[in-house]
Amino acid sequence: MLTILFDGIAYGMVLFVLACGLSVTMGLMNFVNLAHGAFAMLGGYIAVLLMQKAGAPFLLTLPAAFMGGAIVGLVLERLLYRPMYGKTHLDQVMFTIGIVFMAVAGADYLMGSSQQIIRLPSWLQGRFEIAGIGIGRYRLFVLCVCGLLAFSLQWGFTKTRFGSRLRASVDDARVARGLGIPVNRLFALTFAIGSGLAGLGGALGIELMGLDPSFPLKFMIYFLVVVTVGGTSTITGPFFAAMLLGVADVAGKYYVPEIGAFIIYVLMVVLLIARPEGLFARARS
Amino acid sequence: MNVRRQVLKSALGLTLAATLGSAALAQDTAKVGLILPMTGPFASTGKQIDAAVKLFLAQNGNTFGGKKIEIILKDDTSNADVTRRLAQELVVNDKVAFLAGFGLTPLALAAAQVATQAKVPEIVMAAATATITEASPYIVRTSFTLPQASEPMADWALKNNIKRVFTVVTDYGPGIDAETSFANKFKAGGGTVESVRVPLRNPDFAPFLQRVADSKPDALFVFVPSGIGAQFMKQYVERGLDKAGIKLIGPGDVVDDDLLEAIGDVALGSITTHHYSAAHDSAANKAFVAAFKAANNGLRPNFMAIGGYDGMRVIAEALKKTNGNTDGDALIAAMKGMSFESPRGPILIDPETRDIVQNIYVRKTEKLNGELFNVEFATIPMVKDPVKAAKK
Amino acid sequence: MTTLHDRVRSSLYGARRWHPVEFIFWALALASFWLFPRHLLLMNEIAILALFALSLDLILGYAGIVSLGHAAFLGLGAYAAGLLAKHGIGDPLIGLLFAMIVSAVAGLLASPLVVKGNDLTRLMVTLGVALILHEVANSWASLTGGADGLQGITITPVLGLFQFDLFGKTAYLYSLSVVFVLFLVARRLVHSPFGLSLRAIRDNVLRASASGVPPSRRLAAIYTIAAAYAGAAGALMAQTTQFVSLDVLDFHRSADVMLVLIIGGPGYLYGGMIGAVVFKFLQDTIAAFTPQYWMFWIGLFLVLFVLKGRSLVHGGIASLLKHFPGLRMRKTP
Amino acid sequence: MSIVLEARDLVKQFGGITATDHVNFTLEKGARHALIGPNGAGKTTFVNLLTGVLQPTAGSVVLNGEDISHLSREARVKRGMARTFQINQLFASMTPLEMIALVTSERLGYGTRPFNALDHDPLVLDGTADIIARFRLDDIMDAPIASLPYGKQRQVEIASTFAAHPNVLLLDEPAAGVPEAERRELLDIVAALPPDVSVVLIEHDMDIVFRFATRITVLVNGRVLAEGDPATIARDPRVKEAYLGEEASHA
Repeated sequence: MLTILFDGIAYGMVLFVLACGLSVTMGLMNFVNLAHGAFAMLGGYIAVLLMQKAGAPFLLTLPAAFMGGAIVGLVLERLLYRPMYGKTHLDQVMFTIGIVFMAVAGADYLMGSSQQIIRLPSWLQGRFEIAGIGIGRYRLFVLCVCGLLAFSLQWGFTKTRFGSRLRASVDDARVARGLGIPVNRLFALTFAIGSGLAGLGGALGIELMGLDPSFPLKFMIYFLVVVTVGGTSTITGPFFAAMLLGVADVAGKYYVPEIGAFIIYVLMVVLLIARPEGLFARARS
Repeated sequence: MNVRRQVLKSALGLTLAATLGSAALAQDTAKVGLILPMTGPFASTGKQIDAAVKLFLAQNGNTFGGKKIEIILKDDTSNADVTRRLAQELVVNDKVAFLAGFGLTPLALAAAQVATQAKVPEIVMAAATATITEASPYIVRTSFTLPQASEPMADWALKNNIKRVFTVVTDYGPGIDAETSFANKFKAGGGTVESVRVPLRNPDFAPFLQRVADSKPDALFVFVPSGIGAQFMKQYVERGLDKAGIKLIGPGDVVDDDLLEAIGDVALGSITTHHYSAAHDSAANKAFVAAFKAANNGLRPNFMAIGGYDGMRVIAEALKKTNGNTDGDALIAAMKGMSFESPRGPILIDPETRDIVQNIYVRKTEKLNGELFNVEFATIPMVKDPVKAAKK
Repeated sequence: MTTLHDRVRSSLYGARRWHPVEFIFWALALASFWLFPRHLLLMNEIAILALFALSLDLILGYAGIVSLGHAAFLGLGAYAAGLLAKHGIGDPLIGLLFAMIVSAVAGLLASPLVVKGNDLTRLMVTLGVALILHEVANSWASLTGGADGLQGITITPVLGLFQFDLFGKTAYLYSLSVVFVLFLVARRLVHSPFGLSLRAIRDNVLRASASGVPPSRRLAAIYTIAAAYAGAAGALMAQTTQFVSLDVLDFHRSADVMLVLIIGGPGYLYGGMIGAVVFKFLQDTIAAFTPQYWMFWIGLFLVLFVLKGRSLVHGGIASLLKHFPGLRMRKTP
Repeated sequence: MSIVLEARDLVKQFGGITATDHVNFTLEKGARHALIGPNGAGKTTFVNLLTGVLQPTAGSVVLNGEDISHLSREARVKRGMARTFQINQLFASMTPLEMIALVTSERLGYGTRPFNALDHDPLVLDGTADIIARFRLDDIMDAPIASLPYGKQRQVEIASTFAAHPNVLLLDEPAAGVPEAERRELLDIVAALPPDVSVVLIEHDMDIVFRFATRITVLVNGRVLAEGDPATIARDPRVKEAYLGEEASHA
């Protein structure tokens, strides 16, 4: 029982790292980025390549996956995404679906269509038991890394100057501009960090979620659920949404495997109907 | 990657040649419409079969019974509607004498009606749900059926002191086939079974494996499509099920030869029952494996490849028997009861069901010369598909 | 006064008048039957996709409802028609009607979820509903055949006369007729007071309700109608292929149809049809070149289209249409 | 004179802020009733409460003797209350003709008829032509609304509102943003509204207010500060202080 809770939280943590960038960019620019998963996939493949071809240790691939996602995010933001901000949600959806399609086919071409497999260092393999709770070492590791990240993100978002400027811009970009906040630069940076986090999440998630070219499509719904349920103006909203989702998904599959696959969708639709503005979003007048 | 490019190139070449040559050689050619998933999650199935088909033609020439065989390869992206249209177009526009390939059960079923309506033999080289051959009197199968591979597992388990089994299967036709055939046989022999089904697009096996861990059975019976076998095996080990003494058993899909190296040592010791292993000990198989590897950059043939290879042989032999008559009924009649020695061992096309009858081997995953193989250690000779056998 | 009265009448009539180009369009669609006898199956798919896109156009182009899950109704219609045929009622027209009713009921039930809320909520809810249906169809294998698809569908000849053949002759003509009839209905619909009120809601909800238009009810109505149209497309699919697979509910169906409509341009009924021709043609051509990676090219096409090409393509269509008052292209919401 | 519209103890709170504070208001038949007050006095909020754009926290709205507090916006329109908005709310993709035809067909209850043709119905044609003639829109009736100059758009806004044949018309700053040159024409139109239509006019421009109004209500901080005929209001020192004082400080 507690093992399931633990697994669910670890799973939710990865989801959070994968999706939190999306939620901030969505809030900041009101931009629907369905291609977020492509950055995650990129991070995953970077990790795989580094380990398989260059023999890099697993821990080293994590920052590399972050940087890879961030750099590509920065470049794409500048070149492709920026012209899209003024367009309708529909255009943004079409545009980012296009990117997803390209990423999926491109990954298939470059990396092959099969599931990628990495070998974890031995100290991350296996599991141990504390008071009857079976704890996978790797899941514990993921939990620690992601927990730390969530904590520092929350700190950065609420306590630093960057964070306060960001929050001001999310609230009202026009006013923020008027106050002399360089919203565009702020956004480029946020986008890069968000994409980097996605990349990191992709690398961390290989063991838990697998990695193949269909990754961005397969997990799109998960990211969107985290964001729509968690709202787009805080870090804590998506965090709790991701935890909720992770635990509900894992527990649902454990206890009622017959309908396990439905739980996430039903959860999303019900929550959206009940709280169309997101579970943790502030009420906007 | 090179393999990929080569395959692509040759596929294109063949298609091109086929379209160009079709008009001139219509009289003396027998076209084979090969429909495979060349893209998408099941692309490896397509690649293996395509390579095996080419290998067969390269080894045996391409003229049988006076007819030159021409392959028209089409990618159905493992989408059943596309399969259906491609089959129809191949029949109507290209006038193919055979439809072949079919990577997954729904794809094979989608073409069944076309085969019936057009009276064109449909050679199923991969899909493995038991009922497929009942969908059309023109279907002949050269792969295997899951009950065929799963039932012997139940016998083996009972004999080897396994009393409680937890089954984990992917929730679609073949998985359900594997689960029910195994469970029925196992329960009939006095064992107890618990079951759980995993959604097809499932990212994380953790909750399902946790159930297995909590239940502490003697063995875990698993069927997942070969592509995600690796993921499953790793989580099985991560969760410590191997150390808890829970044996991994099942039909051979999870330890697919094609992926075994990538799965790694976690696969060691798995007991599986299947119809083909690249390590099958026979002269025919050694030659087949060597030739296949040589032609495909060292790619190891798996059970998909053998289905494609023998499928081509069935087509070739049928054409020989009919002396090049491409009438569908004549071809089917020629295929019924056909038997020969395949690299996998002796096989027979059941004259009643048009399904394949073959040896099922019990294998253990071991390391040979530093490579992982499924080493056969027991044989159940000439197994018929138990589902159709039971219906009679 | 009489002159103004007449001007008002002729102006309102002008907006719904049939233009020669429209006759040519449909004549070409019919002529294709003889012009491309080798491609009847593909053309049948185009016709069905066009109907599906027409359905999306009704809600997106005219009422401004964005949807990422329109395949839900396509799939429902396909399964409804398929199941009816499987259980003994193989008449295609009855099946068509049944599928439309089933989808319409589903549309009506789902409409409260989409009539309220902003674009983003709508996108998510529609996506979620479609995914749920996909899972239901997958899990309820005893009814739907699950991932193996629905087998054993036998469709009797259309009107008892025209048997569905392997060449797709009957299939194409049957689909084209259904598409044409439903198009006529849709055309009438969008030029009616009801259709005008939908455009009012799309343009400005605040003003629409201040003009006496009840937005929720009208949106629910058009959503229901569009669902029936999508259901009809699904029925055509099931009947002409005599097979239903889980794929009809897949996400890519919803994405594709959106793409189709966006290519052709929403809000003038022909967008979905033109888009369907372009899309299938692209898909077939590209897939012939690089069977593995056609998805890449379609993605690239999308990206370029949204970034630059839309004004190009639609500018072209729009300037063409400028000469035809009845076919004015509407701006996307 | 009979009362056509009445607000009883109307309260609207946004979080902690009370935007409308126990407002009582009556509109008499045929009146030209101006609603004035400094910026942020809650005039538009009040109109939004009357028309159902906002739901009141407490209190009720009575139209022609019927409590309409819980009716939808469109139901209120059907009962004869129509409004213009401070910022034009138009149907960008339509022509003035289409917009007016739409409102007319909705007034006639044709909106649920999916197969009618607009040009076949004499009632729609008469109603539409009547409004177009009355508001002198015949020369621009086929131009896309989005392409019209602001003053003309304003005219279309008022005309289309009027096409609903309201007996209570709420005009929220009808002249706002209209250039001086086009203003006259617009004011003539307002002046020419039939006498049996009761009008509530929100306006900043005191010239317009005193030219049209037969009665004036002054709102300050969400409360009614004063009410009376124009002469009384003009003399009221509290109004001068609260309202004109603010105007003065602005200038």
